Amino acid sequence: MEAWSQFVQLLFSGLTVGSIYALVALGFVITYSVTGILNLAQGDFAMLGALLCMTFVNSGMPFVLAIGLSIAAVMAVGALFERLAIQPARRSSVAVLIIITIGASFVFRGIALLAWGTDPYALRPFTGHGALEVFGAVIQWQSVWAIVISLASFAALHLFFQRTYIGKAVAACVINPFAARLMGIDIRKMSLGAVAVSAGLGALAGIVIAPISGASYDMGMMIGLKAFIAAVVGGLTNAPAAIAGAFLVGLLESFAEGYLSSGYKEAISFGLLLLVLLFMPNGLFAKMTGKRV
Amino acid sequence: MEQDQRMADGWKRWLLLAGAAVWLGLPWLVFGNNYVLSTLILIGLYALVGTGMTLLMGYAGQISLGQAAFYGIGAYASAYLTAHAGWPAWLALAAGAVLAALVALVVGIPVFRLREHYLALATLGFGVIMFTFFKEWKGITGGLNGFFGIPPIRIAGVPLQSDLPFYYLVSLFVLAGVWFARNIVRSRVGRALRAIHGSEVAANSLGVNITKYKLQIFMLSAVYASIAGSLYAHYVTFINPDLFGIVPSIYFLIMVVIGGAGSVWGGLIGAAVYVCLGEWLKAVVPLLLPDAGGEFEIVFFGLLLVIMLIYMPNGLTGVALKGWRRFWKTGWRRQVDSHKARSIGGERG
Amino acid sequence: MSAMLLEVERLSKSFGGVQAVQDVSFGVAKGEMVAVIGPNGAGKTTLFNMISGVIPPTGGSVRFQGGVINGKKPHELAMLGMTRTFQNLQLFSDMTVLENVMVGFHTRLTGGIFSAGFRLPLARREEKQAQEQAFSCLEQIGLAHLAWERAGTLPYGTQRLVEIARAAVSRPSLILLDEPMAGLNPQESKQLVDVLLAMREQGFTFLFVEHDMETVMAIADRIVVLDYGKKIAEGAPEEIARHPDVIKAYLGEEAV
Amino acid sequence: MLVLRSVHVHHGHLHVLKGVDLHVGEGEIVAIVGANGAGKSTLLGTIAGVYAPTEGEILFEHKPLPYGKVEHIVDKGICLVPERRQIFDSLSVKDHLLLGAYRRQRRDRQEVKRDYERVLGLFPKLQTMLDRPGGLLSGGEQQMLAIARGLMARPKLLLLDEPSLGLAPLVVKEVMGMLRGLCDQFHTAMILVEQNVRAALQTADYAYVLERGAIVLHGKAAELLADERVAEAYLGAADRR
Amino acid sequence: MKKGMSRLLAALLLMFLAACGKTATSGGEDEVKIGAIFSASGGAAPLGKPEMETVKMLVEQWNEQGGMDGKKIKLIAYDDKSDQNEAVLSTKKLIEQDKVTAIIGGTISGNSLAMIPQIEKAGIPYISLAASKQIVNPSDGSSRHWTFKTAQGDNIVIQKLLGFLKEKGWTNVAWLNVANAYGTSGHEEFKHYAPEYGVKAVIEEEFEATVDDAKAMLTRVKKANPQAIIVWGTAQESAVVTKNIRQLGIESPIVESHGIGTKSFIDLAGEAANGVWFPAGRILVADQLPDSDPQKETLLKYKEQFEKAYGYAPTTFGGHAWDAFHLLVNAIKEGGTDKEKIRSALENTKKFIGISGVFHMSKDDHTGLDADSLVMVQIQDGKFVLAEQ
Repeated sequence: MEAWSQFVQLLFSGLTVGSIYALVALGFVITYSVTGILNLAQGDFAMLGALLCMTFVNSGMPFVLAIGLSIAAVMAVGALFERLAIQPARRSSVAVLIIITIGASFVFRGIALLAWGTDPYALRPFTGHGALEVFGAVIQWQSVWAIVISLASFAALHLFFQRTYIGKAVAACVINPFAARLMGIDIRKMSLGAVAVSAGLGALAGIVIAPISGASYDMGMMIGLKAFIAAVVGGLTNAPAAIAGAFLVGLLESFAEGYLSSGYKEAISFGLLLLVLLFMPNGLFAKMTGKRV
Repeated sequence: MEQDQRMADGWKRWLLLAGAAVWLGLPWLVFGNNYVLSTLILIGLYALVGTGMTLLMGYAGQISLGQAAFYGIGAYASAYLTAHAGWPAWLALAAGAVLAALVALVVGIPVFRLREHYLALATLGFGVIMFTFFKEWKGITGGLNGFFGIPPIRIAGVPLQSDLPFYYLVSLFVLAGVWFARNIVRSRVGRALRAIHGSEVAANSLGVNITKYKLQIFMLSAVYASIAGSLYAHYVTFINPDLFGIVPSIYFLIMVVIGGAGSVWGGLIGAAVYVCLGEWLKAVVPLLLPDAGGEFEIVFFGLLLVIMLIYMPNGLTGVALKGWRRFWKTGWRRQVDSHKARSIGGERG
Repeated sequence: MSAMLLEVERLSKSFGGVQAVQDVSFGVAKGEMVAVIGPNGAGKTTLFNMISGVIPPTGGSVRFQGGVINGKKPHELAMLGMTRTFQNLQLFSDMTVLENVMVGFHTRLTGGIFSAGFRLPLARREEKQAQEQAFSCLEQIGLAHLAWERAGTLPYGTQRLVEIARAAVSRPSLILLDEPMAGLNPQESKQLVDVLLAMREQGFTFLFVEHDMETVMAIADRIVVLDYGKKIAEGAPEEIARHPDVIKAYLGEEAV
Repeated sequence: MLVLRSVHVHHGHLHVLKGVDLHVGEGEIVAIVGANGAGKSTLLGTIAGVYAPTEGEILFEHKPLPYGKVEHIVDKGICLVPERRQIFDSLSVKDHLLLGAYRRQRRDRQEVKRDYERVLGLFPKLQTMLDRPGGLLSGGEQQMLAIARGLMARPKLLLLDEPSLGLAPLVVKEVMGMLRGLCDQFHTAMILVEQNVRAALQTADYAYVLERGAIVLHGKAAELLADERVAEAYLGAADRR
Repeated sequence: MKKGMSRLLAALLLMFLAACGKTATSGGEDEVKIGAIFSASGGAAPLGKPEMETVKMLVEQWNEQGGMDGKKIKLIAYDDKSDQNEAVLSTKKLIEQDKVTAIIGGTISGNSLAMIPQIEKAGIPYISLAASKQIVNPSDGSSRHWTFKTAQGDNIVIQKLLGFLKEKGWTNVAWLNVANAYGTSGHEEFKHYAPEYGVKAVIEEEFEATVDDAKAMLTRVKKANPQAIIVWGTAQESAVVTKNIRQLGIESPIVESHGIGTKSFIDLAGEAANGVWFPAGRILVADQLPDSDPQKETLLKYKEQFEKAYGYAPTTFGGHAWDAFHLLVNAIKEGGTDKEKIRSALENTKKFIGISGVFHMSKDDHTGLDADSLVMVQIQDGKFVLAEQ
């Protein structure tokens, strides 16, 4: 019984963390699919979202409004970033593009330092501090929120791509940018939209995780890197697979931590990254779905 | 032919000599100022890593986001072998280099099947895994508490404990490293590498074994990094894993990209600009904003980086090279060329 | 057949069920100049890529100088004496013309990373040898005056010549040319034709793919025609020009 | 309707089009034929705004075309059906058609709907496979889809790049046979770039022969069909040298 | 455009060179130069920032009050951004270029350890603010002639904590530490001293500084059923772990490290913070101290001044800087600007009442603090409450 409850506990821990990775990974995939750029500043959007939301809430704004406003603000930042840093350098080499996003990440982190300092901040959970008990395992409501929100975001995006006209236009851009251009679809606008939406997803991830782990100016890097692994494990252009990858990474970390030791947690997830890259460079789920976005 | 060749190379040789003179003479300009010296030493160590990386990135066209791991291998090999196993520093340095090359070989064989973003990610993963080893393998690395009490390096039994001799030692290594890299670039191997960068299929069809050369250069760049790491360990005498994580790897990459991977000097110039930029921001930012702390420097640094890369994607040496070429073309070089052409023809005819 | 330098036997390639090349056989004798022609999508490039080791065939074999070379990598083929040029110019554009040609001499040199790095006598000797060979090769083609220009800055036609010099400098026994005339203006293509003819005089053997029928007719000893992945004709230029299947393949069937 | 006056195009160092003059009248089908590498696709790409001319001018309905943005050219009523069809593998046939009308989707939804019905009426085969992903269609079906998608933009001028490429002879006949009907029904002028010379010349009203980036011959399609010089352009008759 | 760029570039390069080669400006006779290196930004900024601010405030006060013997103090402070290389470079800059009389700083142990070889070589009085005992008692026996420190070493904190556990009778405990230098150093001291106090770890675990959810690890802790749980980390990660412990329904008492003594821990951990014990410097509970406490007056004064200047409560780290500054100033008063004299004055400091405790330096003890310099604090209703005496 106790083993069972430990298992359930680890499962939920993994799912919670996985859902955060999933939101950020989704952003990676969208940006990469549409622009071909791996945005290493993706994790910093989560940081900006969390800290902005915290500030808005503390200034007395209603919670829902604060969330919406901070997501909108981060989307604006993302759009600005796309116009000022990514567009002008689109034709550069991979190394240069990677470093540009790293440079942007420095800027975001530096600005956050100026605005909020180094102290970690707390954000209140969406719905109280209570917890849920399942098979003897304890699950915070915020964890449930995290999982629900990430799945809901995915569902929303999926619907967006499958059911809406504009979503299909984006999909067309991803599949065949040349043909999409010939149809009069403005790729630059799509790229702007993609980065902005990715930024919004990142912000949402940050807002969801902040009540669990707190928010500080340097939280972006690790979230970003882990989400990165998730995206690669899933296959960089495949959104459902990236989400599966995110949950896989989350669960793997959680079980490794629960049953083995936590010292090698990082090595385990990056080891997974290497294995996937070497043996299945298109991602673990490339064959299973075979479909992009 | 010989004569003209000499004429053309003579200029460059003078330039080189002048550069070397400045480099060796610098400490006398700042005599006694160990701060400037140690800045220069640090530049030199970074430059060594960077030179290896320019070969890898600029000439073999491969990206590495895990180079600090090799830097760390050198540092820890030197630290452990000298402090705990009692080896002489030079032997430890060589052992570290061999170890780094071996690791590069083992990692390189699978990893170099990947390209671009995927390669970058794989090397990043390698870097993180090595960092975990440095952190967790406490028996050898001392874990997160760090490794201290590393003995100084000795030349003919005399320990190098002050900055001036160390500066000369490092600068010798840098010069040798750049010389070695330059020689490679101007050889069959270097041409093959540049050919790979230009077009893999074409290079391959002309008999260049791409995998072999990529691996060799990756190993060589690992050796460069490892030697720099060894020297660093003996210089500061205290190391901890944070120096060899992914953040330093990213900094190395930044240096090389700033300097421009298209020239073997890119590593040195990138390191110099990177370090000076940091020191300069430290001096300038407080003048502009008296109350600003280090965070302003980070913002400025990030902005500069982005702007620089947008406008100079080939780095500083790329810009310099462009200017140099223009000068080269319009100036006396053309005359030399026609001379040269005639004389080679003459020799044959 | 064993006198042939290159023998292609029932070579096939399919990509996911689509037969790009099907049972193609022909040979190239030493000193010969053989052209492969065919309408767009006929499988010429696939055939070429299989011979030059870029992609593995799904059936059949390629023999070069008597030995089977299926599955060999391009660099191994180069070592055996087979080099090629590319349809969309694969010049190393940041290197000088001379350096480009010197890369072509790669197979004739042995120096490795250490002899190069330490500038050992071997490396210096080889460097000099490579430079002289490359230069004399450029001279023969009439490009010596451009030796120190960056390859990427030259006119297209000149780049093509450089590419051929690069492929020829190691004196390989067979050179594959992938659409050598593509994108050249009349003078340039005439210059190139002259160069190729002169090289044939010197004993070079060529296999080439070409669309410019004028050139093909003018310089090929023998022509192999592909259509829909199959060989539909082979013979001397005059025969090919009158071959009904060839005319049909090029101008299309009577429509509607 | 469309006039090109000594248009030059460079790809880097490559001088692809060397002063092309061309004229397309209202409701006309103009064929451009020529060997591979003659610059046909570049010519179409230039008209569609993918490439910018380095010299010369292009007038569409007496006004110069705006360069730099393909979508503006689509707005003017020119649509390119690209070589090799360029189908979106995972999108359904229906989505393809709707995306074809991307630029006017928001403006006149009703009309798009009408056009959708009309286009499907023309391609009954597509009607039966509306939900199938484009990647699963056969070559001929994909070509029809590509043309149908192009028509959805309601172009005044449709540019067709090698619609017969990679299709079996029977299918080529089918596709070519259709073009004339489309031209009449939609009042659309067409430029048809083809390698399959006979098929093209039998379909078109007027034709240009492009050789190495320049027009070497032009005239009524039917006349060119009989002209020996056309065959020469392809087979480079040996006696000409 | 291109030309503009290259000109801009040239200008920038010139400025770099100028900045790099900037030569020393010699100070006047009427001032004493003190060098300082803090990690005011980067990972250790929560520690380093109050240190920097404390010293800046003290220097200002000191100079307003006329300095010492008419000499003003000139503070030259650098931010090492929590980076070891920066710390080493700044040390050299202070010694060689700024030619300071003494140096305080080195917020974290790693940076201090990297600075020490330069300092010992140059022979300059140095007071570190970091905790590792290696700073003053290196295990490799290298020289620490010039090096002092003002933070209680982890050995002292651990002894305080173990004493507390023994007193409470919680001898079977779970040990959890953050996976960084701070955590592992605490862990080593714990392993070293625990047997002495009869305390046994039934389970020992590490967690990442970036931990989001430690429940996975805590399920194992729960199984081990300890009498008390020790969480050794700094505010953010400890808060996550603390919350998770309570969320899992583990009711064992939680004892943590002195690293959580900030308001943000209480904010982050919320309800779960209540009841947590930890050893801390007296500054945290200054106003609750009995009047008989010799430090009380000093503490309250510092607290008031700091809060007035910066608007937030001083931390123990700021306190280390306060101590270092005053120890140094006292030594300079006594020894003038002669470095060896300052050093020996430092070494002979007795009964100095500081923020971190009452210092008794000696040749063998360059810290001068013992376990009595700490008190146990409990968090109750979101407040720090003095738990003993």
